[in-house]
Amino acid sequence: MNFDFSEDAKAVREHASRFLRERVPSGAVRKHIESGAAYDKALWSEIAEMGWLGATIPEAFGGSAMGYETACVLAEEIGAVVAPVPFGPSLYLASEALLAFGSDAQKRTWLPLLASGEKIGCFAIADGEGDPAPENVRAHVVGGKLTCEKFPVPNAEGTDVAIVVARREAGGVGLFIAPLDGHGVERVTLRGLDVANPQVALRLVDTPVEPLAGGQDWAAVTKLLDRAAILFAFEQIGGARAALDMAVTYAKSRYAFGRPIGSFQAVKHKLADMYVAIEIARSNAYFGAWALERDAAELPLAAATARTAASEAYQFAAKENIQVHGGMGFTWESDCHLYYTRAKALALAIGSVRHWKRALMTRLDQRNEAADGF
Amino acid sequence: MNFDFSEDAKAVREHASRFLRERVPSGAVRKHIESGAAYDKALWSEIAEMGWLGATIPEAFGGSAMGYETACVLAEEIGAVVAPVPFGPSLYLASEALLAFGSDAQKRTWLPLLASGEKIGCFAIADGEGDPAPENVRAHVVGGKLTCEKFPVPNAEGTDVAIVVARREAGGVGLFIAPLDGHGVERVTLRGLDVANPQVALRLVDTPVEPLAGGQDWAAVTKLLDRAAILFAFEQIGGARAALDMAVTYAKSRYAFGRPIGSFQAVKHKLADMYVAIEIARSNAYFGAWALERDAAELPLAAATARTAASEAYQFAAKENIQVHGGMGFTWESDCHLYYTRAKALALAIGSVRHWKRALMTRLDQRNEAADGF
Amino acid sequence: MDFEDTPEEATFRAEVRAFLDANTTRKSTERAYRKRALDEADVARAKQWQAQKADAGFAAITWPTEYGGRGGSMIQHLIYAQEEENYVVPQHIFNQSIGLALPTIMTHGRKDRVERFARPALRGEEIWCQLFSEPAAGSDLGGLRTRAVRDGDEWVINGQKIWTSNAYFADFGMLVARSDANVVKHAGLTFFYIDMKSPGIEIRRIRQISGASNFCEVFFTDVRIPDSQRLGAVGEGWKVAMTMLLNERLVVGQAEGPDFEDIYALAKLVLLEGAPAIEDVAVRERLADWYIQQQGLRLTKFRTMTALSRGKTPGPEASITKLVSATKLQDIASFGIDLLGMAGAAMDPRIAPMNAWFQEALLYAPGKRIAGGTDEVLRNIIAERVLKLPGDMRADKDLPFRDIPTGAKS
Amino acid sequence: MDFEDTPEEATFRAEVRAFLDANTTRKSTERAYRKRALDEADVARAKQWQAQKADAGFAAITWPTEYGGRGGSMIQHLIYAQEEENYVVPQHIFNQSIGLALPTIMTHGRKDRVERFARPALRGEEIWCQLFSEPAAGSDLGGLRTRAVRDGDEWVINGQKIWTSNAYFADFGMLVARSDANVVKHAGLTFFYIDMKSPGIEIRRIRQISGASNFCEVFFTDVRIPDSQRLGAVGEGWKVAMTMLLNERLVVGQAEGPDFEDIYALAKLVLLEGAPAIEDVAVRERLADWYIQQQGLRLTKFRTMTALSRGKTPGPEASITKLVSATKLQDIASFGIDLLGMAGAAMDPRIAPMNAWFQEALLYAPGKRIAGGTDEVLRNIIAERVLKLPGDMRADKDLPFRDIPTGAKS
Repeated sequence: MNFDFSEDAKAVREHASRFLRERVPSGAVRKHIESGAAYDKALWSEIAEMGWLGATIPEAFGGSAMGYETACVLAEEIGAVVAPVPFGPSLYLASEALLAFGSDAQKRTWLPLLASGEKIGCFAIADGEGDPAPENVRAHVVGGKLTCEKFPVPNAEGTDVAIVVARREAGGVGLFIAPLDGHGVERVTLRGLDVANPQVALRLVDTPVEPLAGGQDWAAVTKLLDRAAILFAFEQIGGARAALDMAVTYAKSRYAFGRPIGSFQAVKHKLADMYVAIEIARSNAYFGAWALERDAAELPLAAATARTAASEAYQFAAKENIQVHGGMGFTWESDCHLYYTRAKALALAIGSVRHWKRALMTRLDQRNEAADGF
Repeated sequence: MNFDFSEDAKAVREHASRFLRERVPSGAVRKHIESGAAYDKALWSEIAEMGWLGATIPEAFGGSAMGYETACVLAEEIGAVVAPVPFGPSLYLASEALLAFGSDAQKRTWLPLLASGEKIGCFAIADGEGDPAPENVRAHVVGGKLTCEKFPVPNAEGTDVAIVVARREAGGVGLFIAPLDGHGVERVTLRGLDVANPQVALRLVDTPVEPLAGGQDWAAVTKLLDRAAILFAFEQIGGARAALDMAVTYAKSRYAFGRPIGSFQAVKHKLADMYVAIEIARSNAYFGAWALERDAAELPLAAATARTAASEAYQFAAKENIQVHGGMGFTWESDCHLYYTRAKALALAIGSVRHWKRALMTRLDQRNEAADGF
Repeated sequence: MDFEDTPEEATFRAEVRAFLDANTTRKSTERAYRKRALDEADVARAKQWQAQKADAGFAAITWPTEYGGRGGSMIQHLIYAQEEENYVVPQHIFNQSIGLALPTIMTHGRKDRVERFARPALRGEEIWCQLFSEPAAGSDLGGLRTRAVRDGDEWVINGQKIWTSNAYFADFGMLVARSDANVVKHAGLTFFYIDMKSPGIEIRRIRQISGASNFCEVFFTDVRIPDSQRLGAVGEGWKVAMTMLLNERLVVGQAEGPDFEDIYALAKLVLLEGAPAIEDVAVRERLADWYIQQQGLRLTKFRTMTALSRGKTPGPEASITKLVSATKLQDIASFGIDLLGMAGAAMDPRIAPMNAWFQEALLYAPGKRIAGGTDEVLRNIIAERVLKLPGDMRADKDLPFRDIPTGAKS
Repeated sequence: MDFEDTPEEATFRAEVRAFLDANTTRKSTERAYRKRALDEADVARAKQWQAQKADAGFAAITWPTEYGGRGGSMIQHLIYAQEEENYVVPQHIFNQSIGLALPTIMTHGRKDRVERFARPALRGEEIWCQLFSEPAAGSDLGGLRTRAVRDGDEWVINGQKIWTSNAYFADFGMLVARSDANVVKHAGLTFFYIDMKSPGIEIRRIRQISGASNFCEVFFTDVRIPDSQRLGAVGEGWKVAMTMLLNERLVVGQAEGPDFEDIYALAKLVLLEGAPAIEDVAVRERLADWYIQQQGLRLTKFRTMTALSRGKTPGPEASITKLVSATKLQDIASFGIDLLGMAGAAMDPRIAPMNAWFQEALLYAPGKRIAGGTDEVLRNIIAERVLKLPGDMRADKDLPFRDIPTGAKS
């Protein structure tokens, strides 16, 4: 029984945690937002330098090949500081799509650039309202070109290449590479719930796109989302844990009626409930990490479970962190809101809790039917 | 604005409350259960004497014609002491069915007997698992006779007449009068979750039944259930309030760590939440009483709202009352369990929370469509 | 039971409607998703409308006639509010003046003070704000630290207040400050009114999560107040503040924002698995919960009105309303956003339905669970005042204020 | 990450399986909806199985070999439990003997006492019970009142204990009693072991909601215990009890009863609006919540096992498990009953699916949220021990026990 991260992964985590806490201290994200920049370019270079962006990428393609366990702990630490970089879109989605479905040429073209941070990826699936589902995809590739408006696309601002989900000429839905420095690309920034996480309407007019060789059906999209879901779960747990830490620290130092508010059961039990929700999510995420590392058959179910638990735990922790902070909690000057809005944005990013809960049940049905010998 | 009970109804409530608290003090229901009797016959005679059983019945049919508002407050007080009498089945369902759908002859035959308490009614709708729905009715009248097993039938033991929901020979579903002293009637007592509320499997073999003249379609069943739902809501609120009162009293007198447990926020806030749930349910029930008194067009929606809120509030209050009592709460020697099991039994009696929640939404759809001019 | 007015109430309601019909227009049936930040023009419009109401006798219904009120009842006040809700009127910014400040002056001030301030407040010519909360004194208001030091016929104020609505256009403020730190905390407070233009007052807007600024911080540096502006005796500020807060609790009501009708409308609009979301049973069950709560609160208000109509003092209903509606608001906002799936994170009004109302609500909902009494304070109130449960243990009991633990390293 | 045993663990597991295969049979895949009341035959079967385990070296894996244990690790203990769960074995009634009583005697008792009691306990020949809780001392165990008065070489015990499992067939009990009411509460306690057949002990079964009697009350009237049966010094009973309770917290686990698989099976069985309930999206969403919790707890246990496997002391996981699983049990039971609609209220096994398992669970679930640490106590433990939040204010702090308020009218 070894249901814990490897010593390597733990060492990376410790280093990452120390680095990020120093590099992105309280207030840094708010300052970044006020700067108006799409992402923190210096920070991006630094984490590229440390090999984080190539964590899942083999050395043959310029990656650091740290492995998925390590990618999971990095995601958690990135989440804990709400780091203002497009880590998820580029690593969990764009790189992952190329790794899973790219031709050798596509991998050789893009992965080294993504691993080095020279190019940044994003992922365009939504065509307006709706959760991931083939019938919700409206963008349609015609003659190798796309004319569409994909929105919202998280973090598309300042990124160089999009993996786009679109209808194929041959029918069905597939994954396509759309370089964003190409023809007919326009980005309209949309006001986002989470102002540190810019949303974009990506308008393409006759933009040439390239199909991801192995990713030309909905099953590929599902597989990609499942793998990303596990990494997102860790990012969410990182945020949830940080929100809980904030709340605990505040509850110990803030006094009312002559005593720390953390000595009142209403506060104390709320914090205990946050802790419990996070631990349940964390254990489920660990199982996801295990499945991801070995591409196990359990991955789809593990992903849906980890994703749902993490989305709910983060939203709960972020919301109640504000409540523990009282009046200060809903001011801009506190970090509370970063977690609150990020929790919601991440819970929607690759499909809502409803979507994943239902996926979870479908996968359980399948597992049970298989076990029953159907 | 007069959204409160009439002075008459309040006077009856005060009297009923005093009478029942004295007549059914703590422990009385447990003693009754241990006696093995189907219901408390002496208590039944006493409440008949006071006209309670004829509260909704016009004087012409031997009733006391106290009106529905009064019936509501009586239901609440009956609920508060978990009185061991088949008040609901006889008053809210059997009498109500006769009043709403009986021919003049049927009313003249049965209502005076029900009002005087000489005969007791019950209501047989379930054919095993399921909520009220025409497709769940399996009993089938053939040649004016019924051969079927209706189960579970609450309080059917010791009662004299059942209003039975069954399929009609002419198609559809209707309400039928089945005298239980007639041919081919067998009652099998079933172990009930709520031991003070005996459940019966009512086996009829070629038992002659009489259709309720005006109640020969599913709409009639729905109407009857809606009207009963409001009276049940008051009974449920009575129980919920009593469970809250028990919990509050205990929390004030029980000491731990040198202070009353009611001074701990975990207990205090739980009790506040119980109070809030009950007040929300109570206000919704008041609206039901208003609708019932004047047979308002709002009745179906008001009934579903009142019923759902009351079922949930009672279950919540009864469950957390045990928690507040700690170890003593789950012993037989405490009254806590009477409320706990009764809460569940009442929440199922005329259909589950799920059933009524969905009915609520259907009725809202209808109201909104009507308002939209469809 | 009935929902009808008494003959007197009906007459009054007709009068109200006549006034509103003559002076403004009925709202359309469409819900307005109004933004809530006030600019100068809003304030001017609000003042003008207030003057009109004053002329017609609706500005301060429960005030005595000698000060320009109607000498009317609470139920008349509610009837007016009920009716006005159906009309297009400027946002009301006089609750603190009419409902809190002037009643306090009437109770604790000299008659000439009332005569000086009543009419301008009534007509909206002077606006009042409330200077109670402090960064270190929120739920524990009695722990406030702003100092009032006597200097001859004057008091010198130093400290900081926070969460003051409307401070930047208010003319006067109601201030509680600590005049004695050597006695137990509630005994060392004194109540004043203060000219918001006094030298030494600095006002800063507080930026909230949503970007809006509905509240201010107010800083006091050697601000001087004549002793004649004291209300109540020295050291009796807590008592004065409490009578005022009791009134406030009655005023604080429903957390405004998307409610059942709105989430129902959204669910009709949005598709879920190929059909309108409103047809999804899981969505329906969740919506039913909110209908029950919303309807329960609405009907609870009718029970309150009935009590008022019979001359009774209303109970803790306002606490229930705020407690339930604030969480309901936050849940509905979150649920509505989730209905949009991946598009929910964009709150651009070009994309987000209903002018991004659900997203806006998600951002301000946390404040609703805190401002005007946190969820926790409201549960304490219900438990202690309604259910009569014993109070919590007090770490600050019997201690002189200066000795109460604050967590500050000494 | 892997779920595999280390080579040593694998060897041990194989040994365990060989033993179990040789001596009992694997459970069928069908879930057994076992009733839990024990009769004499159950006790006899349990004792026989325990002796078999003792012979094979599995009865007390973590005990030192000199007392008949295996000198094994916590992880071996868990591996054995994991494996045994898959086999048909009598209900285990020796947790208190093996896990609590004898370890306490090993720590605090003389060597000859350990030699006297270890082997009979190990083989199930003597059963131990725990005499801690009292009617007025549940969550506040330190408030216990059963008196122990010294009389020469003996102690005289008077009072009442409650919630004692297995008291009616136990041979010995672990008792904490108050030897001094004039000092602060935790300082006045002394710990003994006691022969349950001693004169003056009366045992009554407690009838629970479900009709079952898993617990007893134990009354003491002038019961005499020789001082040689004292464990730890006079006045140090709290310390002894705490080391024991710490072990108990690790033992108290998942609230047993219908879990995710069972509600899933029921939902496949039952129709809802004409189709299997499992096809209803509202049902599905609710079930997903429980799958997440169940799976989360299962995986959390793997994390604990990993820590143990590395020789670490387990943390507060057992608190999480009990807190989450007890409420989950109550909710699943209630939900399962609701799935049956109007038939849910009948718990006759002729009618209620799965032998009325859901109804049974509804009746015993409230006890699961209370016994072995209430929800509230567990939240306190998590908050104070894991998150290091400050303790609540103590009304009984520094007071001699006799002066602690009890609410009794004086």
